Amino acid sequence: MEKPKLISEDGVRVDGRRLDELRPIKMEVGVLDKSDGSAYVEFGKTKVFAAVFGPREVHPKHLALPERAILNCRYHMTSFSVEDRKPLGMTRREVELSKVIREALESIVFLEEFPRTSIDIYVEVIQADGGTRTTGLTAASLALADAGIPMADMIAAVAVGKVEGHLVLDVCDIEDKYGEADLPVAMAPRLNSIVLLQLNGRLSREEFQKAMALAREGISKIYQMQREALKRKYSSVEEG
Amino acid sequence: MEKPKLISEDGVRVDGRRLDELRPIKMEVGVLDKSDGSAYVEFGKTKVFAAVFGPREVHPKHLALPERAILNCRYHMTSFSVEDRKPLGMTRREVELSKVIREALESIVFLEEFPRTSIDIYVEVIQADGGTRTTGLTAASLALADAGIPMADMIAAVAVGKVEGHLVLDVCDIEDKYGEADLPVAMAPRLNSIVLLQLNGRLSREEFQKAMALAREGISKIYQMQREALKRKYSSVEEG
Amino acid sequence: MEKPKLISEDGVRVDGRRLDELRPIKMEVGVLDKSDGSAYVEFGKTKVFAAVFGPREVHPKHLALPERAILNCRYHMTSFSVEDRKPLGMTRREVELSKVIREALESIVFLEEFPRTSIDIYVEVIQADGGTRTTGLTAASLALADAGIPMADMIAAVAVGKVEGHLVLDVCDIEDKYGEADLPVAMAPRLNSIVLLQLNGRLSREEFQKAMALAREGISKIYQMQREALKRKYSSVEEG
Amino acid sequence: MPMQPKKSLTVRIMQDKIYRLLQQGKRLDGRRPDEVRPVRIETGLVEKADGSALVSMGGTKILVGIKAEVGTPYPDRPKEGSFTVNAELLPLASTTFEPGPPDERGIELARVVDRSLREGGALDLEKLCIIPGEKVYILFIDIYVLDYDGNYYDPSLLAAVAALATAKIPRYEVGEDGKVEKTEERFSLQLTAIPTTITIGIIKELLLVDPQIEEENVLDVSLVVGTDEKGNIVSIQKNSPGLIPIGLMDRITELAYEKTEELRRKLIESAGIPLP
Amino acid sequence: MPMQPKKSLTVRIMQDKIYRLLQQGKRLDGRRPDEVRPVRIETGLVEKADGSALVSMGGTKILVGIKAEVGTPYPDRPKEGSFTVNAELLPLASTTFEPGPPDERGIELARVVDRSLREGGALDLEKLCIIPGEKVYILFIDIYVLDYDGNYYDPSLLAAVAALATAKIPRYEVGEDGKVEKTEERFSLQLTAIPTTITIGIIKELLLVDPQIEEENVLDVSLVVGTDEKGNIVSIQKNSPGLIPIGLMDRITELAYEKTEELRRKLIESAGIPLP
Amino acid sequence: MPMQPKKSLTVRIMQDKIYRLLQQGKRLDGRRPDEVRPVRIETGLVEKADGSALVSMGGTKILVGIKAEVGTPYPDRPKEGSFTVNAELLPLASTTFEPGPPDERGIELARVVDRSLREGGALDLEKLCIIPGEKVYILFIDIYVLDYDGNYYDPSLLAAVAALATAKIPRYEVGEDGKVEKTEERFSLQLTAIPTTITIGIIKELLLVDPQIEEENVLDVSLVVGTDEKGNIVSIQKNSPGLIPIGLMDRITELAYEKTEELRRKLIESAGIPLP
Repeated sequence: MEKPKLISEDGVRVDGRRLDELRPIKMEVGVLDKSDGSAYVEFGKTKVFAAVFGPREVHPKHLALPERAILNCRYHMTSFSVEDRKPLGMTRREVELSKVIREALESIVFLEEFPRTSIDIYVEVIQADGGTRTTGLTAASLALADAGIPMADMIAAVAVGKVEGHLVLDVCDIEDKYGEADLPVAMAPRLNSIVLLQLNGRLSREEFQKAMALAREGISKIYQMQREALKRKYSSVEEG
Repeated sequence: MEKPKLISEDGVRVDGRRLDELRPIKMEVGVLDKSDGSAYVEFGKTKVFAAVFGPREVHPKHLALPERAILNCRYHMTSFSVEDRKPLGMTRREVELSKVIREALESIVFLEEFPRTSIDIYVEVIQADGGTRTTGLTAASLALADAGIPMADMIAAVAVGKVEGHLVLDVCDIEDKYGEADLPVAMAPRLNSIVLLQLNGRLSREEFQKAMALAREGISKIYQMQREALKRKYSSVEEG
Repeated sequence: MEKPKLISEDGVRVDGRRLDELRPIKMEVGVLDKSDGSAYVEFGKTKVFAAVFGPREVHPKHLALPERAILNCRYHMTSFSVEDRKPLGMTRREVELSKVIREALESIVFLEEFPRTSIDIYVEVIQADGGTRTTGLTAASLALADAGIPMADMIAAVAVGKVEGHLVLDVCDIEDKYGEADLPVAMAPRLNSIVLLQLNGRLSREEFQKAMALAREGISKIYQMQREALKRKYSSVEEG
Repeated sequence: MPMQPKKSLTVRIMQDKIYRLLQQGKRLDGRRPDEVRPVRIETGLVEKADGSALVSMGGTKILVGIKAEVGTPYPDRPKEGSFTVNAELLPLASTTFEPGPPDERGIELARVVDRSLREGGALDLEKLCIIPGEKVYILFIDIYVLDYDGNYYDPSLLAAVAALATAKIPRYEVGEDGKVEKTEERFSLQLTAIPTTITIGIIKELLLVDPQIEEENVLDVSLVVGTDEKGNIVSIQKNSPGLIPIGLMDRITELAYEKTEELRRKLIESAGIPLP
Repeated sequence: MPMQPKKSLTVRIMQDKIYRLLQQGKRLDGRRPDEVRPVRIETGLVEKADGSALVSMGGTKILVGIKAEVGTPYPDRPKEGSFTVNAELLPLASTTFEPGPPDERGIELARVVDRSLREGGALDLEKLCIIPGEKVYILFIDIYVLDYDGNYYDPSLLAAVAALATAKIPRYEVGEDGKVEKTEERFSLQLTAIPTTITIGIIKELLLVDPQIEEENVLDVSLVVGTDEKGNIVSIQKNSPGLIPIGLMDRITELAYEKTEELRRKLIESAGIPLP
Repeated sequence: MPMQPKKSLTVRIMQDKIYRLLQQGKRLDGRRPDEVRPVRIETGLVEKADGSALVSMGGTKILVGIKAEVGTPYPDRPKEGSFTVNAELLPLASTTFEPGPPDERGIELARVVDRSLREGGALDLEKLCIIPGEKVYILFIDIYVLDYDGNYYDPSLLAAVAALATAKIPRYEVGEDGKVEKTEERFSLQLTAIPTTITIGIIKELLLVDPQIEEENVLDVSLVVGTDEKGNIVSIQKNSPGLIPIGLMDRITELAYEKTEELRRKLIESAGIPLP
């Protein structure tokens, strides 16, 4: 397929956004009944559910740790979430992303408060249009908060891309596919720390610095939306 | 393949049977030495072994239930039991049939008499010519009796079909393949109850009622043969 | 492919060896740091690592035996060790060879000295040019000695082949491929016993007897080299 | 009345409670015995699927997506396309679901939905043929259980039918070189029947429909019955251990016809499905 | 005499008992040390298989079925058909067998039978060619252990040979359009050799053949030896841990020739196999 | 300074010890904080592979082999060959590795090496085309960790590049009949870039490179950074739980450039790789 023109001369992206503009974001907390905490997050057409179970007993028992909780995470996509049907079962990509998402969450959950238990997090991507790991992590963080799991901070995440030489915030699928780099970043803003960082592509040192700054700006907006989404849920509970 | 004519104008089926006639049935109890109970049953060319192990210790132990026995069941076909070679391993169909056969047996075995144990039932179809799940269940029931497992009743089973508009008892493979409906039914006759019921096909309400009545008639004959097969085994033991 | 001429008229083999001549053999003990014992062995282009872990705790615990150690063995080949890339995962051949190598080692290790533990042996073939099971067993035996596991004897092993009507010692790949028989043999020389014996091919009774004698001669040379390899390792340690 | 397998004490206590409510025509969540939970059907949520539907039936939520591919027909049915149903009981839906390949429950769900669609005659498979004997459409109907509060059978079939009815399948055409190529055009599947199922639970001699999870856990036995709009039974699955008294079969059939018809009407209205 | 791995007390007691019997030329079940259990061979039980045999050797029962398919030859053997042997140790045969894919014992059994057939030269693979380099017959030889009372090796090979010898393979022919099509005709495989194996057990310096399960559990070591009717050894498999004293090899070979020949005669008579 | 997840007592004691050493510019094994372990590169050890390299970095040993096959290109890249990276953490390398299919660590390793090669532009995939749209070379790059004393990332990429740079790929050519056939000739892959990575560990505000296993076990967090010789960052992977203070990123980048350049020089010298 011919590579389409992705950024116009006056800096407008293929979906009408400015270079540093997030997609329309929707966040809803407590959307699934049977889990201890859950959230639904949309970044444009990227749509993700996350649910949390726990702290709960570990099965089988011998896997339990005496001094802290185990945190498990499964990032998974439905078969129809992508252009070409994804085969059933976990792909290598899903296994890797489950690991990096889990490690990001392990960085902020107070696991030592729940020894001998497990906290299980399921991220289900029902549509993938770029930035699924960052959207998933944003949703998982909300679900943990909804489950009342104590955390040192919330995690907000976004991917920065390099497209036709420009750094762009919150890459969508077509930008990722034809772009020069994809830099997913997750931060714990209050802790001034990075909890997930990957680069798939090529960036100069200066581009990398600028991209990190751009990610940070986006993340602080997303973090604000997360707080509002939680407030909405819990104020409506109090009212109800 | 062109659909063959399956029922003649005077109501004779492709293998010479009347509409309400069972195939030649052969039942033998105690045919395998190493299991606690076993049986071999033929309905025409459908040939099935069943064997029972237990009540025995559960592996791994943590699966054991404090108040009753676990009943496991595996329905499996040999690779050469069907027209086109079946691949090794369990197909989805075999997994489903294992479940419905197990649930039928769970309905009548006094599981609560053997807490913390398992009863394991293996149904091995060595040739499939229609009605394998009902033949398998008939054999499994005999194997349980042979193993001396206490049951509220015996299970007898048969499949009724709809073929060229007629309801027929004990469908064979070609009737199943070209027919309009396959209704496997298993009953615990003394308890006046259904323990397995599935429908694959289309029946009107009246046809369904008639089909159930036809199944019941067949089942009461099969039930009788089961009792005789057991008597043969045990009287011969006493004589021996 | 046309079968090449493998043995010249004056009894010289395709790689220049005489019929009863071993390939150049290299043995090194203690080559891997993280295992409790290890060895690297080359028979010509056949190159094998072996490593031993244990005696150590058994996982999961319920597999442990109260009266002796469990011995586990995995024989595995890298994907690029053979002419056509071997798919990842264990082939049926690798599963079988793991069994016969393990059973050979079980014959000589004093397992009853380490109840409730496991001894785990990994044989990794990095290049396969005939005789990989015998080379692997020779390496595993050295690795066990290096790990200080008490044994009734060392195991030395070699494969005898029949090629163009001649019995040849230490078959290489091309001889195995076009030859008439492959007879891998492993012995515990001090115990005057065979610990591994397989035949893939056809031999007359007389040929079999001669082949066993030829194997025994080769094995006594290999056994000698093993003792020297161990001496090299441990004398250098003492010196160091 | 036939014996039913003995239950543990906690199960018996809950069963007694539900049974006494049923005797008064009531249920734990305020429904009548023959009342299904509120049904909500949303289609088209997943734009990258060729068809999709999110169905909730009370607290049970099901997402179904359809993807069409082009493949070769089965040798014995050269003029027909085909479809495949898969179901995943996602671990985020319930503590009783595990990650990993479908277990017997997921397989049973997929196969019951498959048979209901197939024997219900929902699809005209000959319309899914591109070149007889060579190229046909294959539809992948994938069911994901997102939230499980009892009875995933009935909403899964509703979601599958809604997704099929509203799907827009990319059209493939035979090019000049004889090769089959994807076009920009899309077409609708015109359903030839609207099968629905109802799950019926039994405690002693009393029936209830669409059991919620607390009920499901203590039923003596249950079964799923499917019908089409022409008055045929198109699928049955006894889906739990236990005895169905033969004498109850007529009442079961009666109830099944009534409730599947009701669900069919809801489905047609909510999803805007044209009557076949 | 070489050391053998130490056994647990119960094993040692049983081993002593069997050893003392062997010293008197006797065994637990009344057989002589060199006596195989009664062999019964029934062919054609499974009509849907292209060949089948049910073999019992004492209390051990083996079912083998053959299915032929058409496929492409291996690139390095374009003029030869092929065969594949699988073995399943069914859980109904023994408490020591588990459901699931073949473990190392099933794999070893399949591979020993495969090598005995292949190196024994039982099949003329060139006769299984339809179009050189393109289409050949592939035979699937599937072994199921139905009842396991020790030594599944020897009856499995007997059953495989009996099933092959009595198989009727559907003939495929090249049609006018060059396509390969199944005909109504069937043909027999003419075996070019009749390999058999014998399993020999060793306790101290004494040998026995065809061990029954109580014996198998306490042997010092065992091996399987296969021969053909021309006096060749065609397969050997030491199939258990333990030491084989080198000095016993001549007696082992002698015994193996005698007993495999005896089994070959039984097989030829029972299954009515024409001598190759 | 941000919080880091609490560690167990033994981990804290070791971390304190290493941290105090780092404050003095020292490490457990005598290295400076920014010093990589001795690197040894041996190529061509496995003659049956089309390319191979055994790399040791301190006590960590990696074997990489390359096999080329001929296959069809991806439909969206008809003029390009392709490559696949697999990694196996062999159980002989560490008590923490299990036999069986790659777990998440092996998959992550393979994918990080894959991205470093791919985005680093090491291979000109168009040179691996035989017939556009039909036949291309596919390279299988298989990584085996033989001995694991910390940091398998950096030596795995070194070994992959060394194996690729020294590989001799069998040349396939289009014969007269249009078929693709293997020739006796072999050709070299001319690398178009030499990517290397460095693994950086962080304890509090201090950095170290190429952690050895005792260090790896107690780091607050670590990441792998890859660069090419033109001054681009070509891959990053935060590969452990923990917080990276944003304020450290500039020092991390600086250190990464310096050390990857150093490893690149070593690699080029040891393996005799021509500069791209």
